[in-house]
Amino acid sequence: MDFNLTDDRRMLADTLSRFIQDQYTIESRNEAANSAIGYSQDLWSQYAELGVIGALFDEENGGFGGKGFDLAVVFENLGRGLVCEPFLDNAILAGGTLAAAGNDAQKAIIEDIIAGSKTATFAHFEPRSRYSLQKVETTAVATDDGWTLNGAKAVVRFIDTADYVIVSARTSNGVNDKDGISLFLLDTASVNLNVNSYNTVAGGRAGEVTLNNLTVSKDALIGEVGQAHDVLEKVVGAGIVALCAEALGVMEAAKEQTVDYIQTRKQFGVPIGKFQALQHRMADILIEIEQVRSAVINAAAALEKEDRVERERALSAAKYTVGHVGQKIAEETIQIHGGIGMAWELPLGHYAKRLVMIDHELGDEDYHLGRYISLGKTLSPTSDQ
Amino acid sequence: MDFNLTDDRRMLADTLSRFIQDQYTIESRNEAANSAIGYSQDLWSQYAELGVIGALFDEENGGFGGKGFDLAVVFENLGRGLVCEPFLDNAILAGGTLAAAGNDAQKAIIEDIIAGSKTATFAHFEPRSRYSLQKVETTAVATDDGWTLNGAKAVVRFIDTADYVIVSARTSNGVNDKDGISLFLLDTASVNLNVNSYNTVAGGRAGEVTLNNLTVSKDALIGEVGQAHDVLEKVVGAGIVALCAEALGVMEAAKEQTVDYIQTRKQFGVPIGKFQALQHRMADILIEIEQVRSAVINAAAALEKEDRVERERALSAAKYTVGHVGQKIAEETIQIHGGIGMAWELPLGHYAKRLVMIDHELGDEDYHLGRYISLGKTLSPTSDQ
Amino acid sequence: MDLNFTSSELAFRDEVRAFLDTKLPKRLSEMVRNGQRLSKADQEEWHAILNEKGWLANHWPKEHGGTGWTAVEKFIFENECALAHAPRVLPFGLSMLGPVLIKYGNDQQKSYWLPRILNGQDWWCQGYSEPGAGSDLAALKTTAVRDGDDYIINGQKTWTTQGQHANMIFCLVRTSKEGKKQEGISFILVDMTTPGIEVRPIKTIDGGFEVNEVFFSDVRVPAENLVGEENKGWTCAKYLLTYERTNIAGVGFSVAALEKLKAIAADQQANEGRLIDDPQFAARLAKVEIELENMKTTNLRVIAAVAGGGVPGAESSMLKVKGTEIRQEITSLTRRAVGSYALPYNPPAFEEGFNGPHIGPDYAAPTAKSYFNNRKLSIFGGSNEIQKNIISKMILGL
Amino acid sequence: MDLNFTSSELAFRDEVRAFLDTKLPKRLSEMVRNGQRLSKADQEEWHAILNEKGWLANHWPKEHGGTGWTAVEKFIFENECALAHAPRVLPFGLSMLGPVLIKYGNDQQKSYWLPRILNGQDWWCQGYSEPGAGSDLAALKTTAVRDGDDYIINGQKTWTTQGQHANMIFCLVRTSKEGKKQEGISFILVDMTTPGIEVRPIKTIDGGFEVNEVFFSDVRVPAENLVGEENKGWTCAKYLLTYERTNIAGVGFSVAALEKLKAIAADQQANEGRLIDDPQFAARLAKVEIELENMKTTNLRVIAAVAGGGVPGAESSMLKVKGTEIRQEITSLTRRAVGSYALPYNPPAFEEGFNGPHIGPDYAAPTAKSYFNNRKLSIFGGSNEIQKNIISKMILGL
Repeated sequence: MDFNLTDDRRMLADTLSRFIQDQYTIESRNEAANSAIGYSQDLWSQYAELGVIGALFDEENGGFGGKGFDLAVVFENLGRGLVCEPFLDNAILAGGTLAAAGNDAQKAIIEDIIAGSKTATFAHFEPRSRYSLQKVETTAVATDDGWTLNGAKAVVRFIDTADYVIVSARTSNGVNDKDGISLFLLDTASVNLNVNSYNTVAGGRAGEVTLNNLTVSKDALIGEVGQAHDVLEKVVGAGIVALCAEALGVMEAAKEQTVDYIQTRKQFGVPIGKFQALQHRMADILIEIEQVRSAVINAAAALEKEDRVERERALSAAKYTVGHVGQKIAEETIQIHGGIGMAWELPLGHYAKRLVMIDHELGDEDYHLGRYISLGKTLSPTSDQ
Repeated sequence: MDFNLTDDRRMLADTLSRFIQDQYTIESRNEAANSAIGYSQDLWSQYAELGVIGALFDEENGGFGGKGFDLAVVFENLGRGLVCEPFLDNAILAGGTLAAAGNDAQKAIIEDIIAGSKTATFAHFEPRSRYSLQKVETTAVATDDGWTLNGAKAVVRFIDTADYVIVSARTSNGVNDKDGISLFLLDTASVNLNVNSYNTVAGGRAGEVTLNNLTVSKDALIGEVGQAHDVLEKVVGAGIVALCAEALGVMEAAKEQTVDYIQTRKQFGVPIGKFQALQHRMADILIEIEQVRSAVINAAAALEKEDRVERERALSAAKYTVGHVGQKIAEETIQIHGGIGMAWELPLGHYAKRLVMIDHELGDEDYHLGRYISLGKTLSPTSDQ
Repeated sequence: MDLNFTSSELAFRDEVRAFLDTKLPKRLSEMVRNGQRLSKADQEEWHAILNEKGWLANHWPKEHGGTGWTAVEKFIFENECALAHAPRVLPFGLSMLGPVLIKYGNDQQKSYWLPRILNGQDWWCQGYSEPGAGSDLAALKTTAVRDGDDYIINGQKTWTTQGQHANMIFCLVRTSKEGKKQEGISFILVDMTTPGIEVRPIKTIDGGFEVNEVFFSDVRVPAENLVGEENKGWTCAKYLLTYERTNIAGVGFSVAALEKLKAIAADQQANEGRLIDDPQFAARLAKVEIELENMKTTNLRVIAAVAGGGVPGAESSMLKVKGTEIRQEITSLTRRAVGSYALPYNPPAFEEGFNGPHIGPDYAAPTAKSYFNNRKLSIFGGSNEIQKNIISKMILGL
Repeated sequence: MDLNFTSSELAFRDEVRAFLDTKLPKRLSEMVRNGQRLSKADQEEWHAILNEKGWLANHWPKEHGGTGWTAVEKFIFENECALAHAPRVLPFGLSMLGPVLIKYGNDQQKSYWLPRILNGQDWWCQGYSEPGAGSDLAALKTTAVRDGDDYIINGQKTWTTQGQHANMIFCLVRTSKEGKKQEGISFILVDMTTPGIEVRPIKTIDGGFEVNEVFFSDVRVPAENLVGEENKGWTCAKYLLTYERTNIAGVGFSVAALEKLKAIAADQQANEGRLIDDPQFAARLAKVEIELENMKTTNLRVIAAVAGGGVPGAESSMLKVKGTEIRQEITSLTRRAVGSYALPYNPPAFEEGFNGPHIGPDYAAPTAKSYFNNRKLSIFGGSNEIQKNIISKMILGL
């Protein structure tokens, strides 16, 4: 049992932490996050140069990490800095899909992703699928030359600037079946996507994608026909570790900002941090964050496990914990700040917004609590530690 | 809209409140509550003389009350005094059943109940029925002379001293059907009940009743064969109003005891009531109790309503609220007291125990939340106030 | 004990409903229902409609142009307005300054300012909080120094809601530094067009502009604008803050918002069937609905106590805390209900007459904005922590 | 980052398991599992078995007869004992007094008292809290006045757990009233058979007798029983209170209790199907299970930090608060799970060898008693409020 990071990871964390601290002010972050493309392409190149993107892929795919704890280290730091650049959808979800199921030609794109020269995104969820992995209404019908896609994809992150988009579609079975889902790699420059794009509440850009008799070639298929569900579960699992670690970093920062504030803000002649009711609420926040940290560690450790139930339960437990605690901390840190916590000018509110919005990505606390319960039904009532 | 009690009810409340204050010390209450019969027969006679039992029945049945608000007024005061005498099972549930469905001969017993000369009890719930009204495994089979009963009844309150017991049994249909339940009135002196009796956690006596080929005469039947469900719902509804009002009284008393304690108890040189963390927790308790009071008012007002969904939703809402808030207040008032809150010698712990145990009678908070949701499914999504 | 309205109260409710039915412009109620931003003109339009009916100043006695309504009638009116998605009546002139002028103003002040509130000539805002004086209001530092027939005001106010639209502001200012901090405060009326006043909008986390900072540099105000005695302004301030607020629990808003939430949850699909039937979501919904059912009665009880001659005082703190918790929980569930469609941020959809394509379902657009904006409910108007201090001291005696 | 135990740690765990498998009497583990009351003899029996193996004093260094285990080994041992339903090792002599004597006792005290703790000759209890000194321990008033070679003790201690079985008590007493209240306190060992000592049991709300009041009237104690310097007892007291407590979170107890709860919920019938499948109950169960999974890792992280040379200090406050919340929630759900069978109060079922008829299912009897008894977890051993004060000051710097 060893809770220390490896030297490599510690060095990466230190480098990344320093870089973020140097590069971002809340103003420059907000400007990039709310810009027409939703992030800073300049910073993105720098992240690539620093090797941060490479840390999210394993050696086989040209990276030097890719394990649960690599993701956790990077994303916790991204969260602390409220970084809005497209790490999750581009590297973890789209890149992860290529790494997991792509053929050699498709995997070649990973190199460009790691280098920062190309970005990809992940168009799986749909207007009526909520957080379900298997509910896919978009269809792909085989033609002589390839496939014809019809359907709609919801809230596809950074679609405006993506060079590639990975689209899931049903090639057989019913709307809610695990079987029969396939994945396709589209080059956004060469297909005519119908996109209605917009900024998002906590920064970053996204769009609604409509596929209207869109034809793609045979070689767009990723992996085996109809067998995408397990790939989706795998990359979304990695996405959950990433998001949970990001949330942990956001919470840490929000806590520190709040502690700083109540140490200096005076009411009735004393710093409000001297009021016991606030002290106890801050102590609760600290305790909850430590539980979140443990949940992230559990999820990161579980990510490479073979046993599906054990792995997916740890992932759902973490996402549930993050959703549940995240809302509490967002609300409490604003409330403890009082009026100033509502001001756009302060970093705090933006951290709070990100924390709440993380619960709307890859399944919220209710979804993952339900999933944790369902997965548990396959276990005997007795569990070993 | 008038939230004042009628003069009659106010007078009753004042009389009852004074009587309880004069008669009970925590020691005498505990002695009676934990005695071999679980209450004081002497006090019971005095309650009868005061007319408190009569207030729980309407004029048609020889009483002078019987409405939701009559029950609420009486039981709130009983709760404040942590009264352990058999008001609920004897008067509200058993007496209420006779009033609702008994024939003239059976109703004649109500006079004795009001006079305090006889007591009855209510044997409906079963070892495997949990809180369900309709799950009845006990059977009654018609014979030439009457009925033969087989089955088991769980936690029948004050069965040791009851002169009568009302037993529900299935005369047709499946174990979980609303139809096919019948009620029987048994004279405990003339039937050979198999009873394993015991004291209960928050005072009062109860017992497990086994019916083993017990034969009863034809005239034991209460109401129509197989039509008991609505009667049960009606009397249990009244029981819910009574229990909720009792809980309100218990909460009020526990709150007052806690306020008194923290005003005098000093730590670090000041009364602990000066610590803001405790102040805010006490303010939360006060707010929750006011919500409980409103829930009790809503339930009492709903009790006589014709519209089943509206009535039963108000009842389930109140029992849910009482269960939810009750546990919180029991735990918080003990915690705020600290070590002394754990001492048998203080009244507080006994109030806390009663509060928690009320959630185990007539359906707990989960049961009633589920019931509230189910009942709501029959409504359109738009509700008027 | 009778929970039903009396027949005359019911008749009044019907009258209010009929009025809202015919006089509340559909354009405005649709904007409110859709969570869209109301302009100054929109709000003035609604004020004028109410004033024409004589129902604008429902907290004032009849002799000053108010309705003279009972607490129950006020509650019914405000509740029905919320249910009908009427715009909010701005409280600054009507519920805050008006009662203070009526109680503490001199005849000239009453006869000049009150009619102007009713007819919309003045748009008032509130100059109470300062950067260093929030919960601890009496710590305020803005000074007013007597100079001949004028006061010279210097300092800064903050969290001034709708101040960007206002031409008048009522302020608490420090006129003396002697004695306890409450003792040197005065209550004064200031024309915002006076030289030396600068209004800077504060952008809030939801991206909106509702509150402002107001800076005073040597602002010259006629001494006749002082309300009540010099250095006795704290009395006015307290009166204003504890002034009977029948609608502080916002029950009507919650009922309207809960209805909308249920409609959304019935439309959204969960894993198996509708979201409204999902066990976890249904439990959340039922819990807040039960809280609201209880709160309706709690609110009516407090009102009945007022109607019976009692003074709500600390009881309104109870309504504030629980009422805002309920409102916030409903906005939180509404955000939760729309799933990933809480993420898009589409400001045009917040504006009247938005015709562009909706992102996801049409009800999704304001959900996140409304959730974050409504965090203010437990902060402004005396934070819930301050309310708990009041409950602890005034009711519990701690 | 590696969450798995090392191979030597795993080997150790297997050794502990094998030991428990063969040496823990079934009679005792059944009593623990069924929530029955252990007598003094039962507890002494288990102590003797552990002492024979050399595993009784797992907080002591080897030279004094302890195990010399690492923090991880201690955790593994305590966790495995809880999972196997072993009786609790009483902490008063072993985890509290022992470390204080080892650090502050003189050679004679060490060589005399430590072996007696191990071989069971002494049963210690703790004389810390007083009626007026609970959370504010330093306010204690019990006095010890020097009289020749003795001290004369007068005063009262309370909440003395298992004091009715003890022959020895270690006390904090006031030997000086000068200076700060912490400064005049001394740490002294008292033979409970000394004339002038009276032990009165305190009945707790669950009907049990675990705690006591201890009265001192002119109790004469040899001055050689003073540990450390006169008036420096606060140092010993603090050392004892913050002494590394690897098992303060009670994870092993929670795991064992959660397993039992799941078995009960699988046996109980809800409205539709098993209770364990009821949506509301399943959600409650899953929430506490997830908290516990998180807490396992939180606990191990703190232990790893200790093993790496860190001192837990305030971190153990975190474990205490969350650990007791989890334990209490599990007992609460267990009570909830049995429905109306939480009501019967049947003391014979709490005693060993109970053969009478069970009331309802056999697991129901101790559920309510255990729920109420375990309210103590968040009160005793430094209330959770005190722990939050510590977190706030020591970690957050407030």
